[in-house]
Amino acid sequence: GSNGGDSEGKDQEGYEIALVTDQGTISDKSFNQSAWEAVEEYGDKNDVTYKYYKPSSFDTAGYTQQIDNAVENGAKIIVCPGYKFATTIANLQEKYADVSFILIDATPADEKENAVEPTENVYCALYKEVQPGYLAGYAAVKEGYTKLGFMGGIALPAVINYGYGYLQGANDAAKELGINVEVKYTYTGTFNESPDIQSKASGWYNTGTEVIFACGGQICNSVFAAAEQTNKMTIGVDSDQKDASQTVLTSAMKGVKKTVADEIAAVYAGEFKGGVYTLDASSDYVGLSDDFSRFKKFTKNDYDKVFETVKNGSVKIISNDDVDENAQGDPSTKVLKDALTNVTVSYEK
Amino acid sequence: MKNKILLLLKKEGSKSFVSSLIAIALGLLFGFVIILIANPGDALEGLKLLLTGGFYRGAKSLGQVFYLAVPIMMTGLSVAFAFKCGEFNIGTPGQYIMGAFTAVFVALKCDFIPNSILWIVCIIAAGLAGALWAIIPGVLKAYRNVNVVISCIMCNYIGMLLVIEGIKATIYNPTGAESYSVPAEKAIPAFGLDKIFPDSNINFGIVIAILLCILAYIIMNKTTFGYELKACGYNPDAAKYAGMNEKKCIILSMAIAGFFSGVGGAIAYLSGTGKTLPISEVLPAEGFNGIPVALLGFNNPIGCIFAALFIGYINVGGNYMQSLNIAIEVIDIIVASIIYFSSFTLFIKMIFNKYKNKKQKSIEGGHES
Amino acid sequence: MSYAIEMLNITKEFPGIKANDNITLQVKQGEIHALLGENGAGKSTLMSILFGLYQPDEGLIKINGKEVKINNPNDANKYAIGMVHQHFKLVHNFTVLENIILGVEDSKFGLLKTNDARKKVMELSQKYHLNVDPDAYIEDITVGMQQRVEILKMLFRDNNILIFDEPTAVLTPQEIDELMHIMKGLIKEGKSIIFITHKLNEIKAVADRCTILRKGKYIDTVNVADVTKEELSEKMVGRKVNFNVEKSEPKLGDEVLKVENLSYRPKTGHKDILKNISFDVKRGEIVCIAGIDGNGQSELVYALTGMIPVQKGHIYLKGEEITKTSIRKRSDKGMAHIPEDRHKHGLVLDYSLAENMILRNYDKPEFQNHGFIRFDKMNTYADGLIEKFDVRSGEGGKSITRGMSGGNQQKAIIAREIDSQSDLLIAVQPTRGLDVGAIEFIHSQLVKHRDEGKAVLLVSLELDEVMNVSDRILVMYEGEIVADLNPKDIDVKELGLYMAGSKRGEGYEK
Amino acid sequence: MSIVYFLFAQTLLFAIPLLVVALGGMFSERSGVINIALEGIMILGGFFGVFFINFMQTNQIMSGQALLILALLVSGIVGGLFSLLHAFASIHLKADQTISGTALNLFAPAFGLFIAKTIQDGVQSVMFENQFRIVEVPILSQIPVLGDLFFKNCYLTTFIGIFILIISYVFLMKTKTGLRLRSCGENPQASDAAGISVYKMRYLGVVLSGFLAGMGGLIYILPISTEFNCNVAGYGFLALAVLIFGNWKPWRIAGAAFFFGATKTIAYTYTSIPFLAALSLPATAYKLIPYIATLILLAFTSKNSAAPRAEGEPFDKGKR
Ligand SMILES: Nc1ncnc2c1ncn2[C@@H]1O[C@H](COP(=O)(O)OP(=O)(O)OP(=O)(O)O)[C@@H](O)[C@H]1O
Ligand SMILES: Nc1ncnc2c1ncn2[C@@H]1O[C@H](COP(=O)(O)OP(=O)(O)OP(=O)(O)O)[C@@H](O)[C@H]1O
Ligand SMILES: [Mg+2]
Ligand SMILES: [Mg+2]
Repeated sequence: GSNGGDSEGKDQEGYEIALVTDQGTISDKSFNQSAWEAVEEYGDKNDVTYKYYKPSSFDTAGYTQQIDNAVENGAKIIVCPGYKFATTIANLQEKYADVSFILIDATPADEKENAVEPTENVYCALYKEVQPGYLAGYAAVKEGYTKLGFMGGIALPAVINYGYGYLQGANDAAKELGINVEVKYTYTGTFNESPDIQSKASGWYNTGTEVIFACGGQICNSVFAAAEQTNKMTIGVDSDQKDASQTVLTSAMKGVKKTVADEIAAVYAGEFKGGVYTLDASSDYVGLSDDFSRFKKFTKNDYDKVFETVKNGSVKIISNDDVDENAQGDPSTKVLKDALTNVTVSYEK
Repeated sequence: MKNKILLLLKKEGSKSFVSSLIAIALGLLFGFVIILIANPGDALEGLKLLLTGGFYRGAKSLGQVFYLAVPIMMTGLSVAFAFKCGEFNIGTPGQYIMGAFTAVFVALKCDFIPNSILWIVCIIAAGLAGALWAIIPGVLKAYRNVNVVISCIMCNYIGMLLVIEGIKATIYNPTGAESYSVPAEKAIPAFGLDKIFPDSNINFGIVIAILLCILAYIIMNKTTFGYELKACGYNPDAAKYAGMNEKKCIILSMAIAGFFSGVGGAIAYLSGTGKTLPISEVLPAEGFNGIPVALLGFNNPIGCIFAALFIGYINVGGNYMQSLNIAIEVIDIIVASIIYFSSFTLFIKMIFNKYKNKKQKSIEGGHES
Repeated sequence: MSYAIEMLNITKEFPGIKANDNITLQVKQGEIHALLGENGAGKSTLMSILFGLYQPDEGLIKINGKEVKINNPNDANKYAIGMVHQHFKLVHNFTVLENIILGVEDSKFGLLKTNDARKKVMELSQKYHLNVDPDAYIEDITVGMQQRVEILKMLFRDNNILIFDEPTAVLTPQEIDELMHIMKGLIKEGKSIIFITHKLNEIKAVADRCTILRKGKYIDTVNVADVTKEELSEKMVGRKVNFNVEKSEPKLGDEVLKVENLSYRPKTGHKDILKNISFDVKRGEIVCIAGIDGNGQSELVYALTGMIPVQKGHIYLKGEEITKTSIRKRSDKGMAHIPEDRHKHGLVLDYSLAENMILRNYDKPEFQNHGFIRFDKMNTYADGLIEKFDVRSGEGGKSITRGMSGGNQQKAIIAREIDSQSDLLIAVQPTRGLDVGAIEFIHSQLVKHRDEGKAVLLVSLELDEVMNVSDRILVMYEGEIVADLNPKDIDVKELGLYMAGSKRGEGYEK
Repeated sequence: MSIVYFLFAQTLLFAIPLLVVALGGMFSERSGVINIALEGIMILGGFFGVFFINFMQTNQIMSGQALLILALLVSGIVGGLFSLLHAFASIHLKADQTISGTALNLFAPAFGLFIAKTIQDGVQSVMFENQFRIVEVPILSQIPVLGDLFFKNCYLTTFIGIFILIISYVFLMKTKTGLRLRSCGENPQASDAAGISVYKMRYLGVVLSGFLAGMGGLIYILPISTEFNCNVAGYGFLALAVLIFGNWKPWRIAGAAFFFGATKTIAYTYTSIPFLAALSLPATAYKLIPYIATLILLAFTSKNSAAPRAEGEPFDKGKR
């Protein structure tokens, strides 16, 4: 049947594992997709029913409605990817105490943004996107690129962190090589592909940019298209995107899929434990994709070396939380600027 | 008996009503067939959900229907109103988003206004913003003869881009890369409606919307002003000959239409349901969805009320249908086909008339013999 | 003897009305056969049937004795039937040539070939002295020219049976004469013509025989030579009609309209359409602006009524200057206006008849309070006018104006404007396209208005009308007034000379 | 210099789909039928085109330019068939032409997504591999300037688009059928009296518009992405604007399309254009250019716009 869910007469009991998407879809090349893949795999492997729900309005009302819906359909586990669920979960976590929630990139908060303590049944996964970002930037420069680009979707903290990390990674690599690199930096203002982005990307490539880190759902489609047109390279994000295009050098990944898979398993193993978890290199939930075939200079052990330094925290990476609240992802804010000795950033606001 | 039917069919209004019922029936049938092909197993169950959806969880769902209906009711009214005045206002998305932004901005920034009246101020401000955004095409049409459709399309994009900048500059919430939402205490109060429709998101906005529709109806059909507007819509030259100011008419009708869209935006974002303005470069669907509403309502302000409620209703139903592996898009498919079939109205009416005439003849014939 | 065309017992019904009820029409080879009837009598419908635009419910059509089915204009064309429609069927932004060949173009691999067509058109135009310019755009040529294009269309298709539906309603006297000439020329070629008109002396002038319809029914077919105008009109209307307008001597009152050195030049134009015009109109007189179409009459009226701004000069209404005041103010001050183009200006065709009746005074207290229209008042008022001016329509005040006869549309406008009791009534070609009955009525209304001590400014192209109705004639030629005449002192011929610009009245010399 | 070539290429990228779709709209409106369904038709056409490509590529049945041409035909035909719905309602049933247009706009994306999800287990986006870019056309690319402008890393669709422009012009202005079609848009009563079947002509106009709009959908998506989500970002409506802007005339439509393409290109690549980058205005300022410029231009050119007279009026013999 459609929407996953193998409907061999299980419909009566409804669906045990539920995913409620945010604006994105289960093919948005972003956390909705990663999470969904995990749900599917687990469901199919262990023959558990699962399905996803798409809200009709993208506000607390809409999300609440779908969660009610899912519970009504017998959901034991509900995966909620995205910051937008913070308030909804805060409202519902007591009401549905016997349902396990897996909240990605968010922690419960009331509508005035004040954090709310997650209850036992709510697992909140936060990721240190600065780390994979850092690794991507580092690898790109070590590979020999000196003209880099970063295209974020919308300036969400997650996206910003990828970007900040990317800059600092590039910077450190440049320091080691004793060179100076240029990075073009922008937020496209959307998560969808569009001629505009394709145009912008080819613009960059045409004025020398060698590799663009496409960081925001489906905008990568347009960036890939531009790269193919100009025979330049790209860097994927969130999940391993090497199959999406030949131009993908590597992907800066965060283990949404892994998290969801692990936690679902935990629920069925009775080991599920709520709380806020910040996942990073140490628990290798983040990193570059483990296929290095498209690199020419940069090698697996180079990677392992730098990964180690990131893991053991010997390199300090500035993240969105360390800079001024209303910098809105600006890469040229004081703190960051000082750190970037060997990178000249040109920011297209 | 037969004559009763005839009398009923004679009435234009009831004719339209009957033919739109037929359209709805056809549309649902079509939707059903689609579901049947996609997913035979659950088709019947799905249809049931779709039809009962609005009551599926009793008053709560019904409240949801109202909640979903309000914005499109306003944009629909906006389109219908301009339409009666001879303009095709396809600029509702721009006017809607302008209104929405203004409302949220005022709500969050103008702390000096007491909450008790804040929402009223917001709604009025939003309406004015929408009106302003509709006046631009109006003026261009009146003084430079610029085609309203195209200037509206341009204004949509301009409005969207400006709003994005506005959000970033004023009410930007970095954690979500979007605007802050309007907190419940500043939202439109429910005045007890929430008691009638427990834990739904209904609020007084629905009442305002319906009142505005009625107001629009009165303006259109009962006042000299409406008489002027329609005259300008039908025949500007004659309007001029009659001493009306056709420029004024065009601009005013657009302004009023824009006002309605703006109010729609305000009510939607003042609902205290954590609705936030995105900074992504897409036009708000509620804007364009006004067109179907207007058409389904025969461009009649009162018709818009029912059209919007109907669409809201089957949207709620369709939502529950997701539980049955039926993609949510089926709702739009059904609405679309209903609108399409509603274009058969003329045709259906014609059949009525044929039928009517035949009957009458036979009756008269009967008398003679 | 055999007939070129026979339409036998034709019946055609439209929703709500029998447009043709068992009508028989027989046209001889080589004759001009007139078709006479009131507005809505069924003439156009009958002809539309012959031309294949409508299908008859009953009856049959024979051509040269053979029964035929005419399902569309192509069939009509096949049988060499052509028609000049009451409302021309021309594409405004096509050239004359394109309009003529439309539908019968010849082409090579789908690409248009116009050379042969052009040659043929030129020849025809020479032969019948139509002198049209094949490359002129329709929107740029006069109505008279446009009609010639319609005629050329028929000739180009080598039609032998030619239908003219009210061709003269829109023509100037000169053009009418020329048309009559052309028609005579055509029948010499052995063609047959069906000629619809409301003007009896035209019938007397050219037609051989005449068939009369009334309210969709066949009345009679007569040899024109054997009957008088009076007899014809009596058959048509069903009662005696009085042709010469009864009117007493004018009792002149004080001045109502005064115009001083009025000049107008359109924004884009390079020469003045109105050249410093001065005249006045007093209470109790009907002043008529005579002249050949296109000599500035329309512009003069637009200027007076405020529909176009003038560059120079002054207009006074009852002593007050109104040169710059709005249309609304002028009508409030007492200026009524029966416009030239009933569809463009006179009516909102999608409004009901009743709604149109208050088009000019919907905002007056009797029809609104606090901005709300008083529909009850509106309806009673409308019914009154419909009654008084005998405006015929399907459902009285409720009927949508678009569906009404132009004739009746016209009556509605006249009713509205006359009833407004304004001190000045500006009437532009008020009787265009009306049947004699209606004309008689309207003329009497104009006179009544004048006798009530109001002023009437009448613009007309019809010489009879000018001579019969007016107390004073102002002749316009190329944007100037060239004479101020008393109808009693001149005859039609002389008037014609003034209109043609070959004579100027005293006080108006160059 | 290379920057010029690049900008030109980008301009084409925006302009060609707009051009093709607007030309489609032209046929419909010149025959007297308003077609606001262009957006919807683009989507459905694009969807089936992409779907076709996806099928052919995954099953490795065929690939390359041949596939492209075939896919374009698929899109065109789907668009044509789809537009028949609009034609039927607005020509045969004499319905208000915005009604069925709106219905189609609403229907197309929903239907596309519905099919995609139903077939692909709830996944809405249809993937395709872009193997259609021509790195350089053998000999032609050697021509001095033109070579770089047109024949280096270009798309076949560019030439198809220009070809369509020329054909459209000849067909509309120079052929018998074109003449008849135009007459139906100006004065159908006249066409009818001249023995032309107004219905036939209007069907022709609408179906042509459907065919071109359908193609336009595919032309739009191919160069800019690697998957299709039943979304053409309002290009159907922009095409409508271009059509009006172009005053319903082929060459002026082309002009409008390129003007729009150029301004759009500037709006998104200004950083790559030295002197513009120097200005360092906020990005939004540039993004606004296409729309504001269009408005201003219209304000000065609209006084004598030549919309077909009978546009939007259902044809009925009775009416005079
Ligand atoms: N298309 C139509 N639909 C409905 N009724 C019509 C139509 N055309 C004509 N009629 C009816 O048939 C009657 C006769 O119409 P017709 O056009 O033949 O009158 P006519 O003799 O040409 O009048 P006129 O002198 O005004 O041209 C009209 O009164 C009208 O009510
Ligand atoms: N669309 C229509 N529906 C109904 N009746 C119509 C329609 N069009 C014309 N008629 C009828 O046809 C008859 C003649 O119409 P036509 O247009 O020939 O009149 P006209 O030429 O405009 O007026 P007149 O001949 O009196 O100057 C009228 O009686 C009118 O009622
Ligand atoms: Mg007639
Ligand atoms: Mg007539």
